[in-house]
Amino acid sequence: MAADNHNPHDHAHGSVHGSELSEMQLRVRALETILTEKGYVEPAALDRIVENAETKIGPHIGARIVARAWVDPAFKRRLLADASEAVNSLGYVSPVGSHLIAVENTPKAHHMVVCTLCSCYPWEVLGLPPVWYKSAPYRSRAVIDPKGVLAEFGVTLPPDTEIRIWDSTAETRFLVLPMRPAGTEGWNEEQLAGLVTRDSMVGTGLAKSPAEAPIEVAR
Amino acid sequence: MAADNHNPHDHAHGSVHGSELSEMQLRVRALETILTEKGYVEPAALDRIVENAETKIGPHIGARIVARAWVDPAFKRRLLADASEAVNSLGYVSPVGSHLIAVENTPKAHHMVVCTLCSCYPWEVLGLPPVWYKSAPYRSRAVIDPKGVLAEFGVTLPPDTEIRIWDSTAETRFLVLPMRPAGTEGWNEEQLAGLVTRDSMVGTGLAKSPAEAPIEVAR
Amino acid sequence: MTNSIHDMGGMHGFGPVEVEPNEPAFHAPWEGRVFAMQRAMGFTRLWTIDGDRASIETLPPVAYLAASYYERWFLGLEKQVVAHGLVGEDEIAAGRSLRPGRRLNRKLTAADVPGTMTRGNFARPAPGPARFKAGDQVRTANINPVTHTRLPRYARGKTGTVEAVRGCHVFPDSAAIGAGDNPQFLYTVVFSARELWGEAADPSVSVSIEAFEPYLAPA
Amino acid sequence: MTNSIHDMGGMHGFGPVEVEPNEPAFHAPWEGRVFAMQRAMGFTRLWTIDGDRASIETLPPVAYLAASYYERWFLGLEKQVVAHGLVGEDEIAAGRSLRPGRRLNRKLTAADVPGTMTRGNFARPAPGPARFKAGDQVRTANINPVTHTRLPRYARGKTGTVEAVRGCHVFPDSAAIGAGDNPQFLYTVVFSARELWGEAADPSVSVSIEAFEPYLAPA
Repeated sequence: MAADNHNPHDHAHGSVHGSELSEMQLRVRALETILTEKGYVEPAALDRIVENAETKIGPHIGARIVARAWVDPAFKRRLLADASEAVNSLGYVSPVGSHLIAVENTPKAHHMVVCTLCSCYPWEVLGLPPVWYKSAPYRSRAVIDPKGVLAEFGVTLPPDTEIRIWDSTAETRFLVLPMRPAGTEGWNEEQLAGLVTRDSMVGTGLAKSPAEAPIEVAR
Repeated sequence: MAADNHNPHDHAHGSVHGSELSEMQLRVRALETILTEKGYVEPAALDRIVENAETKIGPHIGARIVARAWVDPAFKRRLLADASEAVNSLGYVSPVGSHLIAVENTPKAHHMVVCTLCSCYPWEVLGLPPVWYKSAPYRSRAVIDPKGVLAEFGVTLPPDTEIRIWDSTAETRFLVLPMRPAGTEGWNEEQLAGLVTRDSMVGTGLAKSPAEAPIEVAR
Repeated sequence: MTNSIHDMGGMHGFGPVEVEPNEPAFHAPWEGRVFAMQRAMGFTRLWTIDGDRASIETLPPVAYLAASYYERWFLGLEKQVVAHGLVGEDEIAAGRSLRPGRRLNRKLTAADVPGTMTRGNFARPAPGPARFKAGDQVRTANINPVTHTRLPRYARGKTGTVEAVRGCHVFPDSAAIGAGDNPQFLYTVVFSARELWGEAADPSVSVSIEAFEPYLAPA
Repeated sequence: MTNSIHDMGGMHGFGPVEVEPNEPAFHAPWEGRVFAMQRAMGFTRLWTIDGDRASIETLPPVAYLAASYYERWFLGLEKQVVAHGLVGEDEIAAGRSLRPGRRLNRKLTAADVPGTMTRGNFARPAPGPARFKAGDQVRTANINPVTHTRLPRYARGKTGTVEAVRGCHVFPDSAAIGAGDNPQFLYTVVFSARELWGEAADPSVSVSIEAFEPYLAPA
């Protein structure tokens, strides 16, 4: 359900509550029945797609890529030069297709990704997009009020930071390489991956500091 | 109710049907009660405003002005030079304020009025605006697809006609002076006024031909 | 707000213009009451017509689109009386007054109503000479304020011709935010459809807006 | 359609971005089924990803805004299967198939699913050399087609800098209307926020779009 759809005067759609849910459930079930009966889709294939989306893809993939870039300068160079090639070379993630682009956050420049026209998102490395990414507030404001959006995510950058918004208007997809947090010298890739949040790879967040890290990772 | 609001998936608002009507009725009645109890409004004044809107103003006012301009070249010149002054000089319509502007349709140029930002309309001379004038289809399309809009009103102009759209973005208000139909030589003002439609004074229509005239007017 | 859904000139997707034959002034009695309350409260001069517009423009976009015209007026009026401290949220929720009203300097009586049928005068003494004259080429500003403006998005950053100087008027961008009349010269500025919509546009179409001087620079 | 409500970059009024902690991939099982059906039907190659986008963009604006993300996908998919003659309106109404399906050249099986986790390749052989190179100043076109485009309104008629050439890609404006791949060079073009939003914009912000060559002219 989209966060942008709720107001006291909106009681159609936009909601997973009560009777609305039932209506959508019924309509979706009916369409699946029709498509199946007509031989266009195979329910087992649909099951498999859902399973893949729920269990295989997710920001853990991007987090491993980022952690590798933090510890391996040669990999980082490859990633920034051709992210598709670099990620596919890792072997341990699904092939990401040929249009992945990585952009690096630095103390001087902060990158943030949006799709104003729909909700394009690098799901191969981040999983399905969260509702906020697909919502009207984010899509409308990221390009005209990025600092306001960042503030709502709790991100305040030094005033002299250049902010760059990437509007995903084609099939190219963008992965933000967040800055490696201070105090992580000597951490291994797995430990570092625990600091890499989904939002830090979209540009609406920063990587966690060691103090914020999951207990099993922090020392 | 706005014509733009209806689609099979929209069952909130936008409608005067059934329970929606009741909800608005109740809310409006409650607000009137509050404003009255708090001494801000006087129901008798509200009654009078409604009565005025329903019975005093309307396109019959504009029609008389247009008919006068058709029979009186000096009045027409005054109307086009300063419509507020010219209309107020007639004495028989409510004072129209100081921002009325009349624009003349000719075989070479057709004028059409819209308010893309809200629904500004010269209600002193045309009455309250119709729903279509306030609707999203008209407001959105009049400025980008005026010929498409005119076609939906059944108006097709010679291809070399210049079309001019007036977007009412300030407190100036526009009255279109339609072309006098052929075959009305010798008609008096009252007869001519019967040919002047609301739409012809907004620019989404033409004045009626004698053949289309009301029976009591046509000879 | 400036770039909200109300600014729909040039948008696609709203469908055809639907005309209702023999349309009444109001489709239900509550519409007339909303109209009357809005005018009666406007008479108090506690806010301006542009304040009313801003109140409606800041409705959530889905509420704006789903609402009929008088539903929008109602929602806007409810917001205004609450925002100006005339009615409490608790009273709106209760559907009745819970405490005495504030004292108003002006309250509309039935006897005042005929006088309100004349449009208000928005002309103001000019603080100086007009910057532009008929025939001047001007370029509209690219402004995107978060507060009210009457420069529509489709006419920003465009080159047009001043057709007429309409005198000095209340400046809506100031009046809407309680910043006074701040009078500014008003111009009718004409653009070719090709300037507004690109080379594919119909060369026989032109569109004018009523533009306040701060919106304009020499072309 | 090009200027419909989906093109919301730079709009105001949608409120704050609301983030849901620990968000699941799907908020209800029907969302997963919609996602899966959409991908399974995409596998048939009866239409393109831009055809899907166009189907959603042409939903009535109020339905678009009121719907959640997967509701939109559902509504778009329902339109697509009907538009392409795969399912009858009568079958949608009945909620079951009423006649055998058409024979498809490609049908997704469970075994195919892992392969669909790689993003499709939209690169195509270049018909000639790229017109622009990194560093070139370009001006975006002012286009307002009634069919699908990926040049957002906020970035039309603006001057920016080519930052990168992304190769030659399927042109969405053609693919969406069944006019073939019509491959075009794709560029990352960067604009200052001040160019996009005016002098009041933050000078530290820039925004890029992925722009196809037909959208660009030398500045």
